[in-house]
Amino acid sequence: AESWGPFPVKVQREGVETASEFQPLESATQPWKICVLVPHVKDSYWLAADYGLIEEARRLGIDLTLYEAGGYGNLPRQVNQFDNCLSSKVDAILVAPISEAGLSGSFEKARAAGIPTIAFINPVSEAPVAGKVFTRMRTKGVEAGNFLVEVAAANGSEYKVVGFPGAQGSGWAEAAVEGFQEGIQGSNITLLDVKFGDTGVAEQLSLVEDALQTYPEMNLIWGTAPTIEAAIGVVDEIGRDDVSIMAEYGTREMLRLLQQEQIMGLVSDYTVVQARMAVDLAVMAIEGNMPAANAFDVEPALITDPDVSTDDILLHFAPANWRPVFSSK
Amino acid sequence: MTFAPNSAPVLRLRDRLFAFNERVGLALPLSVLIVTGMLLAEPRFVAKMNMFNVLRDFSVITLAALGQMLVLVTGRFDLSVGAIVALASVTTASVSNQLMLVFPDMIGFVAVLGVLAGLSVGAIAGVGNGWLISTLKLDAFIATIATSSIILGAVFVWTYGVPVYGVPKVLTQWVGRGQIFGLPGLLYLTLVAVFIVWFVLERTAYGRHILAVGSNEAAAEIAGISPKAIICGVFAASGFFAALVGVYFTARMGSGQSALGANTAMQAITAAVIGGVSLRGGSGNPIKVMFGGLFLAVVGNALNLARVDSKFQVLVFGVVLLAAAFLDRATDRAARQEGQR
Amino acid sequence: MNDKQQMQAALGTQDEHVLQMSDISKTYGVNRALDEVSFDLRPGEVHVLFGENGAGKSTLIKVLTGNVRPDAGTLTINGQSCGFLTLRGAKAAGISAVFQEFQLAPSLSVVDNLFLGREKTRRGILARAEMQDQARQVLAELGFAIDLEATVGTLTRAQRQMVEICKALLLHASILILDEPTASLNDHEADALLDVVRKLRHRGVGIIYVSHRMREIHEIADRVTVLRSGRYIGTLPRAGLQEAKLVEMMTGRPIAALYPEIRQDPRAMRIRISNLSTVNGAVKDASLTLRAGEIVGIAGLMGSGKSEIGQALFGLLPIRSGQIEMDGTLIKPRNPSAMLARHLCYFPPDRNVGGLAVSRPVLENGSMTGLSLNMFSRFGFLRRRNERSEVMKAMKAVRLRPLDLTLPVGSLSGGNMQKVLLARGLVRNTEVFVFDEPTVGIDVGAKAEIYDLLKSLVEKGAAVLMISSDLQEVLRLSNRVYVVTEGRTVAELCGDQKTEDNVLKGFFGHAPKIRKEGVA
Amino acid sequence: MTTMQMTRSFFLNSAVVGLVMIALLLAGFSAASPQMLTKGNIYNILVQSSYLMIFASAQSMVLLTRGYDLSLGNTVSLVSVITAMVLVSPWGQAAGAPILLAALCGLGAAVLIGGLNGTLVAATGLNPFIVTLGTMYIVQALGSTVSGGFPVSGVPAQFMALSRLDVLGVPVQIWTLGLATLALHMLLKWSVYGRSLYLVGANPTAATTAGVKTRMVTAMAYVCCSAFAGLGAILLTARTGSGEPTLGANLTLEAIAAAVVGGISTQGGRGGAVAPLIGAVLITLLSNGMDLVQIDGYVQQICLGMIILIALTLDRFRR
Ligand SMILES: Nc1ncnc2c1ncn2[C@@H]1O[C@H](COP(=O)(O)OP(=O)(O)OP(=O)(O)O)[C@@H](O)[C@H]1O
Ligand SMILES: Nc1ncnc2c1ncn2[C@@H]1O[C@H](COP(=O)(O)OP(=O)(O)OP(=O)(O)O)[C@@H](O)[C@H]1O
Ligand SMILES: [Mg+2]
Ligand SMILES: [Mg+2]
Repeated sequence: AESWGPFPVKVQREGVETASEFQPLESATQPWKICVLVPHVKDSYWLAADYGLIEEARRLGIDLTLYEAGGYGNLPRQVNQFDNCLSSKVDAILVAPISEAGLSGSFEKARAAGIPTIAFINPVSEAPVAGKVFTRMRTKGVEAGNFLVEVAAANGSEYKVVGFPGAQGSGWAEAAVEGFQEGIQGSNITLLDVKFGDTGVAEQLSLVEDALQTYPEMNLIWGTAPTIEAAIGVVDEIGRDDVSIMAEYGTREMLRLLQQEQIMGLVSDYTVVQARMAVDLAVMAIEGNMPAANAFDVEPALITDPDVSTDDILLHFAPANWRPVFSSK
Repeated sequence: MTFAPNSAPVLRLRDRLFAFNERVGLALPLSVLIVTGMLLAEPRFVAKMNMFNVLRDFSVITLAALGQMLVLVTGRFDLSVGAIVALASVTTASVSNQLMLVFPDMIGFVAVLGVLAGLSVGAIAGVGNGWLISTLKLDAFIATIATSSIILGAVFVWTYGVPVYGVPKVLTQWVGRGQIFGLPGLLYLTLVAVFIVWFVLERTAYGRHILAVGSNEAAAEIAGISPKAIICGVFAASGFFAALVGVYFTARMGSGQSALGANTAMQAITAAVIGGVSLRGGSGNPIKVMFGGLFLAVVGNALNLARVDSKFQVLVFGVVLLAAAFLDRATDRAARQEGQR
Repeated sequence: MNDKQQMQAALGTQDEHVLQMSDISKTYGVNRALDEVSFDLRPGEVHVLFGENGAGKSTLIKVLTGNVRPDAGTLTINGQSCGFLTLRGAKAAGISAVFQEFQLAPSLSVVDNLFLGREKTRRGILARAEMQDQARQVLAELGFAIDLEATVGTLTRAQRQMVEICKALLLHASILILDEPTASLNDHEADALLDVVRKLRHRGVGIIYVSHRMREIHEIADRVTVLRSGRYIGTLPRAGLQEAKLVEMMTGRPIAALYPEIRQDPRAMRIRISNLSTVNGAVKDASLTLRAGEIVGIAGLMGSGKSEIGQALFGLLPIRSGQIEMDGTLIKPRNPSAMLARHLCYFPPDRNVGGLAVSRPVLENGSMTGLSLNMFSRFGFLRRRNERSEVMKAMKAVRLRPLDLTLPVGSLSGGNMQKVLLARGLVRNTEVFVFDEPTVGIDVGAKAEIYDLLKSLVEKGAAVLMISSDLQEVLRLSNRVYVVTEGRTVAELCGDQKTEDNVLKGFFGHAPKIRKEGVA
Repeated sequence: MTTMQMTRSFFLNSAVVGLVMIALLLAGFSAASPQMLTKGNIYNILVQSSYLMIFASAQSMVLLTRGYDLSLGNTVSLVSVITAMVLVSPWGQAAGAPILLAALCGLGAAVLIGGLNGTLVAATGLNPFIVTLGTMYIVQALGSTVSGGFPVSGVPAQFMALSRLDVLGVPVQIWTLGLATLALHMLLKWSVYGRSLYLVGANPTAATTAGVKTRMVTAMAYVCCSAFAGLGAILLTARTGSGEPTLGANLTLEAIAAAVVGGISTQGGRGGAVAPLIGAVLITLLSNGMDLVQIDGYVQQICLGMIILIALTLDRFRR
């Protein structure tokens, strides 16, 4: 899985989006020191990111250190870690911000210090970064929506959906909903309701139970990974085999469920690739050969076929036995 | 609260209200009120499946609250129950998962062992808490925050936050989705647990000793009761009940989840306080706590069905909690004045 | 050993001692509570422990029940010697006790408390009926009327006392210890208890009895052992019991010497309380007057509500009805700080619970009442130099030992803690002093010093209200004495009327008529 | 006092214990990572501690009266959101001194919450745990409603500059650290109020009997706690540059932990102004050092729990 490129991306240039390809670096000219900040590594989504970061750093032969803030409630901690990175004289900082607004001070500081910053996975819009790579959550919503429209057209079913996109205020949950709405526009798919809520399994469990109650006509669940963990059991239990399930994003668990044909599909954002690209971008920024168009948009992949090849899997998810590693050395 | 001073009928009404709260608690009638209201306003509320949901929520809250109540009765807190829920969940899943590889033909046996393993780690963690609090005499509030951090850390070191799959189907079938006479199996378990706790507190010497330690620890010690044994016991019970919740979620979801239990401690304390448990220790009634759990479950469900924003739901809980505590305080004061007359 | 065997063992050793304690010592910090005390007990006798407050009686008892571990000494119980007892060991040896401080769980019912720690069970289930029967039997024997299902927290002090007594009797012990069991009982109830004690004595139980009441000692004592300042003074047989002798042994000097001659010179009326009653019902109808230059005593049994009069006057308890006049104008004591501003200070009885912040240093405790004065603070900030010098002055005046303002009060001896408490009145210009049990639990030396302090205060023109359970103290020091029973001032005694007899009559409801205040 | 007693009390002294622990951690971490003792890193630790220290000081005021403030974290979030919203509102921009105005609005909200907590605890005698748990829920609801759950971005650069201010070459946070400790020290040791706080914490009955207005003192402790928290929230908002509805999510317990680790007794009435300082530095150092030597976040969590237990046990021996 060492060769992952060239990888198709979209780049932004003066507000216009164009299709392009991302060409991975062969190696770094020096063992650069880079620092990565992620919200946490407490689930398999961020494990995939960890995998991509570490593997890519090892491939390029650079010295990468990962800091996790311990959860989305720990913004002050991420701000601290950003400062620590700045003062430990790293060559670049990679960050998946807990909140873009919350790190705006930090971004400014990095710019003032002349240290290139790359944002990845969690989108930023205004921040003065040297480069950024992410998938639009909105596009993931669109993909899921389009897919459902197709399926519905193919087998003539009429989907009544309740969405469980995640916590309100996270930004990405709202964006995904917007995209989903766009994706299903004009079709006979109805979005009955959207239930925002904390992405704990127990919380999602009661949301799903209550929604099945509130909307007896609902026959499709679209939501976060914990939602789906919870929903599988509930749907099975009440014997509603007419209820289909669609994952909002991809994790190793979702893939497993797909392979067991428990869910219709998932929309993966190439988490591993994004992480790898971010590392490459950092090296490019350090070495001064950052492409002029520095904002990369990875098109999400809709995975609906249970027989995904192993090579392909490693573009999305960490290997099953991957354990979090915090340093590439 | 404002009452017309010295106007007899009002006072009598107040006294009667207090007396009622003392005996039964207000959670039950309030729950009934909400249920009735919902029946009229929202026919889906009575749908069989919704009742199922309410009863299951009720069971989970009540189980956790029962353990918490025992700890509160001794005048202490247990904030580590959330961590224990996660620990028990992951343990049950891992143990049964591993054992299945060894004994592929004895699924029932494996499932039982898995459940036992989950429940035991819960109880053991509880005993650990109890030891810190009774022997080292640490402040329970902060000590359980610390152990909670340790337990959760350990759970993540173990699982990296990845769900543990491979829970035996029997567990999902029987524990997670089991039904008896058309009602969730967990409900019966909860009712039995309420009965057992009630029985222990009201009908056994050990229960008396728990109440005595909460009421006057020094006097209990002089009476030959070992506060250490009692405190370790109640924390073990609290850990055990939390583990029950964890095992149940595991069975229901078919996987061990380290992200469970974030709200369990606060929910349990809230239910206990609504159920009239005094934080000063020395008294607690599992039946009332059960009604407290029912109240929380009903309110939560009603708010969801009524599509109230989850942000406002939090507000409702805060207000309800304060009101319950107030009422209890007033009742208590009334009781004390009665004693002096 | 079951109860019966225990009893027989006790009876079988009629001529031996069931209990022998020799050279028991116990030190609390710098306070020597017991100093090589020896004590013995035979089966079937009532052995009275006698001594003033703080003599070490309760401590000796606690050694016996396993609550206190002695520093030195040996114990022999039923012929078996042991170094010291644990709580469990004491119980196993058949020792049961009624403590001076109640050991009850307030949120449990009376039955629950009676059987706490030794509940009767059948197959693990509480045998409530059985327990109730037994409890009822004991209550009947004692002639006490208490609702068995009542929550102890709602009982009066006297009722709690009864519960404690029943609790001890239910054990069928071979050694029964009663530490001031009648302190809050009325005559009738006390007599019933004495009957029970006689009965038990007859059955061969060895009884240790602590009481300050001469009448009881005369009625039931077989022997009396006197302690003073933690030391064994002597043991008198029943035949040699003389009150004067006992008192002299107790105080270590002819009584007059302990109590200074105070020149009482009643002048302007400072306080007049008329028909006071408190919201909590502890004070029902109290009237009294207090003049500058005199000490007025208030005597009453435990739980009579005498403390509450002082507390109401200081704004600590809400008042239901009645009037309080200070210097001729009506006042409403709202809170302590308002009363302090009127130069009135109340000194609470319980040094640990209500009086001192024991973990804080002497300095802070000493200046507690004066923080808002200009002397101690300006613009909300402390004037630490002034504070130190003023508190030092006050501590010197009360002869605090050691005179170190940085020590936590908890590390001082009882007497010195009391002095710190009293010194708070001296750091501000206090004119009316309300002392509640000013000498409780302190040694004779300290007592004398505190009396001297009272003397100097009064002779300088202060008005002193002294609420005390120590009858001698009240009678000897006061110009006038009010007797309080059940929240009412039932008698005012002055001059020759100030006798123990009159006070006791007052306690039990046949008091001389209240006189109109009119002593010039 | 004997020499042994003195030695004992010296080593049980919370400041000494804290400093020894800090020294040990510094030694350990610097052996493992050359980065540890660099000027930049030490500076970072101090700057980062200053925020936690303010919250720990806030919590200390309440802990001294044997209470807790569970609503502190949500108060921080609410204040952050309110301050930022005033700053970005046209009204805030238009007013002459928008920063001051915004800060005042934020502080005002904090004081109101503190007043509510204080009144409920002091006047009704309800358990502080329940009261602040109730207000915690309420404040959380307010915060997420006011902000709609979204961060409030776009605060003016002058406001953000507050957190990068240097006075006499020393960063504003270090000043805060010093001034806040000094102010707290003056309050606790030199003012009548501080003295009353200790007395109330050590023995409320005794304090009442001695004429201390116990209820007022207790209520004010909650107000001070919230006000302190509000101040910290404003500084933190300047640092992050946005109003964050989840800014304080984990600060409540962290602040209590820092106060306790520094030596504020949970039994009330003991511990001084230096305690939150030491506790905050210790905890920040712990997480900074473990980050440097690349110890998992999970293990860090375990270590933090252990440190709290050790601190509690030491406090127990001090009693
Ligand atoms: N727990 C304790 N800590 C410190 N000193 C104590 C303690 N208990 C008792 N003392 C001291 O020991 C001495 C003896 O007290 P003790 O209670 O035995 O007296 P007593 O004879 O029972 O007096 P009373 O008649 O008041 O009950 C007193 O000076 C008392 O202050
Ligand atoms: N611990 C208590 N709990 C409830 N009520 C009490 C308690 N102690 C006393 N009382 C009640 O308060 C009233 C007065 O009691 P208190 O003991 O303060 O009076 P006192 O005359 O000062 O006696 P003491 O000799 O103990 O100082 C009585 O009605 C008593 O029953
Ligand atoms: Mg005594
Ligand atoms: Mg009294």
